[in-house]
Amino acid sequence: MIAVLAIVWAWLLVLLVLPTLIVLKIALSYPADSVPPYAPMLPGLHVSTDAFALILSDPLYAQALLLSLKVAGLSTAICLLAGYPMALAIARSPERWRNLLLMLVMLPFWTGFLMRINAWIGLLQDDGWINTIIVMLGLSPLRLLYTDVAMYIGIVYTYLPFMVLPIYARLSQLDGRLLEAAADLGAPPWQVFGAVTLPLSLPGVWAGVLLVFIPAAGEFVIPELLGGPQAQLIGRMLWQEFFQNGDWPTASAIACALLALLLLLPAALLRVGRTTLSRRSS
Amino acid sequence: MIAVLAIVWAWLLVLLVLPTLIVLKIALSYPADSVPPYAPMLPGLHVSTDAFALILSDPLYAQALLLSLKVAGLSTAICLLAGYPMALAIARSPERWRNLLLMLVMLPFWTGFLMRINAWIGLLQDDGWINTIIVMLGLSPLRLLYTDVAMYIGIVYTYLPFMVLPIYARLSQLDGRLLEAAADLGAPPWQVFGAVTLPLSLPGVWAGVLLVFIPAAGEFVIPELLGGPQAQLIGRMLWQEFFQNGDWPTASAIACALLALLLLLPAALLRVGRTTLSRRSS
Amino acid sequence: MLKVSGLRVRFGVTMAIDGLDLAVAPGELFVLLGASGSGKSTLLRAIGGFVHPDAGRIELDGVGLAGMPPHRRPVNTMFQSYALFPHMSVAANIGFGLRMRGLAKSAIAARVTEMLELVRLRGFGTRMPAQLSGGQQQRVALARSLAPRPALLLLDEPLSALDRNLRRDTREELVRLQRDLGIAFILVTHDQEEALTMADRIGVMHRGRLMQVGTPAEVYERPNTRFVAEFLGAANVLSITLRDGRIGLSSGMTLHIATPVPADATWLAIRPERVIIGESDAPNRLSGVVVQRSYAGETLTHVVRLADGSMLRATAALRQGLNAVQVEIGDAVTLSWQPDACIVLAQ
Amino acid sequence: MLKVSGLRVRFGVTMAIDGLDLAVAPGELFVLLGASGSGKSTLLRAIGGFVHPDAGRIELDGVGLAGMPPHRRPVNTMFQSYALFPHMSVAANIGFGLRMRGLAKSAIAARVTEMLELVRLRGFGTRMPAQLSGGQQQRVALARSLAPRPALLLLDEPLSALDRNLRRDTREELVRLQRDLGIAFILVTHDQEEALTMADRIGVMHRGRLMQVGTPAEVYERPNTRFVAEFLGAANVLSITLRDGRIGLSSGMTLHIATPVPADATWLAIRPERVIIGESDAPNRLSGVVVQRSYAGETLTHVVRLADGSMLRATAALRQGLNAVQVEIGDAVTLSWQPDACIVLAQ
Repeated sequence: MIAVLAIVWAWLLVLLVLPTLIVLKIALSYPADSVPPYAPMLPGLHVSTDAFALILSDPLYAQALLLSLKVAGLSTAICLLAGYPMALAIARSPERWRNLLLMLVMLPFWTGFLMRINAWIGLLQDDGWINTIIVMLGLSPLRLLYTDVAMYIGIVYTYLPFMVLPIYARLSQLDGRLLEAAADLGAPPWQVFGAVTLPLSLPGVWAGVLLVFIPAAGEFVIPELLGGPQAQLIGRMLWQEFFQNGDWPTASAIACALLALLLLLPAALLRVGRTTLSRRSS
Repeated sequence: MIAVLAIVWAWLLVLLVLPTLIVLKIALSYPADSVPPYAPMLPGLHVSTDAFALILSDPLYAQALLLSLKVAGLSTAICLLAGYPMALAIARSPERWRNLLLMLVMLPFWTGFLMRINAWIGLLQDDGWINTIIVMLGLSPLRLLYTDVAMYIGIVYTYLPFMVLPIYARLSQLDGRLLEAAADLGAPPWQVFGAVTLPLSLPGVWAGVLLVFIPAAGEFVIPELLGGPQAQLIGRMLWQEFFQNGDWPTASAIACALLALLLLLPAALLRVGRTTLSRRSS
Repeated sequence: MLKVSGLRVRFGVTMAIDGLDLAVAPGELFVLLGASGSGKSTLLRAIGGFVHPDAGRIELDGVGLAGMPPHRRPVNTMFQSYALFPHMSVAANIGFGLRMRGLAKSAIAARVTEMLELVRLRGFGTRMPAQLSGGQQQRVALARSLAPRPALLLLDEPLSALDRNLRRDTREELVRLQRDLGIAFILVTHDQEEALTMADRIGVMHRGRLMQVGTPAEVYERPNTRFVAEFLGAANVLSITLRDGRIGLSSGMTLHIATPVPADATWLAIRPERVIIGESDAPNRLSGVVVQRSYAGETLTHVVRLADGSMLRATAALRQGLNAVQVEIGDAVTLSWQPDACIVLAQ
Repeated sequence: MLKVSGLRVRFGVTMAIDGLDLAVAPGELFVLLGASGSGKSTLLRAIGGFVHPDAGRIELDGVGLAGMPPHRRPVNTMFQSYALFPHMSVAANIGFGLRMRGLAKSAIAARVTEMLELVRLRGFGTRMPAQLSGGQQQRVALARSLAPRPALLLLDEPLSALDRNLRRDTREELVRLQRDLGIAFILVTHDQEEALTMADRIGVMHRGRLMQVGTPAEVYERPNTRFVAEFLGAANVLSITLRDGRIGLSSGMTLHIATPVPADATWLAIRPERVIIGESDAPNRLSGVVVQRSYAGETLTHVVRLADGSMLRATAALRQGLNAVQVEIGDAVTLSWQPDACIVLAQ
């Protein structure tokens, strides 16, 4: 048993932690005009903090980071507002429907990321379906594609399943007798929800928030394909440094900064969650 | 309650099913040199089955599909072999470690997709870390990057969490007394595993297999960035039709074919699972 | 005050409650006794509003409850395994029903303190349910359901999760509380001893029907069916034949009974504690051989094989201890019982 | 055959088993009786090999079991709530232990059929556990643990998941089976009645120790501590004082007892069924007022308040039915008991 555990820890280390360390290592190396575009440093140890100095000194990066957090935050909020009722409805559905409904929720995940974006472009573009309907109603067409609206739609649509699933998992485990007890003691349905269902599903909500917020904060493809040019998110800058500028150390430094931020965030959220809970119960 | 359910069904329809229908619709339209590159057809109804005819007649597509299924199948098998012991070890770990271990498993998901691929390129390239070590040991360097090996590593690494999590969820619910009962009746540890643990975790295994196989079958970025040019997978062809050839109807037809195949697959797997189970129990 | 008439509840193809009538008086402690699946919990849930009857009426103080949602009914339930809110303190649990009624904070606090005193949990208000023992949780659940002063309290197996010794003590406490408060209780249980010791009246349920309703002594001493006789305590059941208006056993013996013989008499039931081994003046007499004995501390039960092969159990209280008992396994003994120990049953 | 000596099991800071010695004879039905948390299940798990003792020895037929993993021990366990394999048929469950021993298929099939007959489940081999009733599952679990012919069978609360009436029947069946097979059983329960009626010997556990070991009559009639007296059945406990080598109650009355007076006598325990209300020739007499009565069908218990305010319970078997009882609440009565009903306890 102990041997198995040791093997698995080693496995986790090699497969999961090592790549992260490599990114950190690239962030600390000199850029170079070679392939790959950074000076290898395994034999010697020439550490450069230039990349970190750059992203700390140039306000562009900080602005992009803040914008990313804002976009991720708003997307997470929309996912939560849309996903919670879906999770609740699935959990309350007859047993035999639930798997079908869960599969439907997972459907976007199966149709291929690119095709989904493709479909949304078809819907949102200037002479797309939505505008065609608007024009048929006698109104003037809207600019939708390459705006923030399109970007949010894309992000919410992509990450919604990650919000629905953990909340559903929690709600489906909720003891139905607690709901009956609340109703029995005089709570109308909306109070049963507020006093029992919601507080007991909070762990699922926090899980969903993390699962949506974290990848959304690093998102680069959706802003690139659906968003406007003004949406300079941190993930997009990373992409540009990586592919367009070929500056791997800077790209890696951005990735490290983002990862550090995202590792701190769950701890902060957890503390907020605990405080909320203990305030409730006192 | 019924009203809420109706709203949620409508929501599912609009958000999830509609985009899929749009893809189908694009697949059935004529290509055009406009933006977007297909003839709009909302007002009239000019259906073209050219795109489907093309992908059915040209053996290139069928070959790509078969290759994709092979790559996805092999990747899924590797994920299963690597992920099952991880899930088991996490489920057997002391309660207080489990969340930390699960977070470690999720780590690749958080570090940003691009950065992970980036790290693997650094590891696998001709003068990368692995080859540096090989050369230091006095051996001749290996070609790793832009080969099938690199592609499999990338896919396994990316999708491993989706295999570990459902298996873990199942194993953590396993009644420990069943394991004790088996040991009590004379089963040594490996027989306890084979006779009780494994069969009772099969639903988690099937879920993990689906969650890895389906996106892996449509994968296009990892083969593009890590794999060799001979890895003509269906997702990659879709990407090419979409971005390089601008042939949206064909790209959409490919997506539809893939989706249809992947919707049939769970049903087939489910049947296999049931047959296996009922054969065991008789 | 509570009146149930013609109630029917169907789950799919099974009739959970099959045409049931019941009246519970104000201040009464009514016990619904039945095995699992007999429909007793379903009846409770129908009164609480969690199950919708297919037919029949439920009236409380003359007001029909049909169509009234659970949160409007002036009835509270103490749920099996308590259903305490795990994220609320003991005080918040007890005060929940009062908050829902919109009482002032000070009134709620006063009532919560009062209820904590009532169930002897003073000072436990800030604890969380998970920090309490099973017996303490049971008392919190009771306090929570009593706090809103219900007209009728429904208790679903309130003692089943407790240890045996604690259960015995809690039983008496619950009865005392009910007497003091004067609130009508309907208590569901599958435990006959619980029903007999606690109830003002017992309703024995079986397959969605009330087989018999009566005081504990009525249902125990004068059960109306073989089912009730065997469900409430142990019973020796022998088949009988009618000859010239008198009852005979298969052994040929003619019975002396204290009541008129019903025309459709089929079974004779005798409680084991009414059967005397050895010397007695009782007119009903049989002989047999002791084949087994079972010691239960308070009592000793002998199993006696009769001449025709059937078994009869005789239970004696051990007023003098086990050493005073002279009967051994293998002994030939005479069994006897009084006419009023005979329970003659039609079905 | 089983010999446990000096056993200690520590969980963190708590001593689950605290220096325990026990010997179980071949073919004996030994019952471990205790409340939850008394350590009785831990002892069973230590014998089964699922808990590692911190000190002490466990020997079976002279062979030490220390360090032997569960699957090597010639001991089987019937787990509480059965732990049937949900993905295997009844036959596969029962045959599991035989497959693990590498028996031939035909031998397994024959033994499975034999076990199905033994527990009266012929024809149920192809069912899945979820398709069985609770009583049937219990019998499958029993058959599964008996199939490999263990030298010793451990049963962890084997009847606790059954309905009360089914429990009573199953009890006798289990004892009969044990007698027929001649296999030693160690049965864990928290139910005193179960222990008294089933056991050859009872070990009463409390806080990781065996408080008393003896036959049912020994532990019931001659408990060695106040704890055992109160845990096994109801007991009236009065504090006593020693005067000139004789025992006095707080009321001043001097007791007649049947045994020599121990020097450290502190408590007097009397079983309620040994207390007589009204006429008797017993030399120990007190008077009081009836304040409560509790009907249990078979018996009627009167609670009597004595002059000094303490309560005494007197339980009488209802040999003549409830109507024959003359005593009412409020009556002044005389209570009496024989010298041999006095249980004098030091602690």
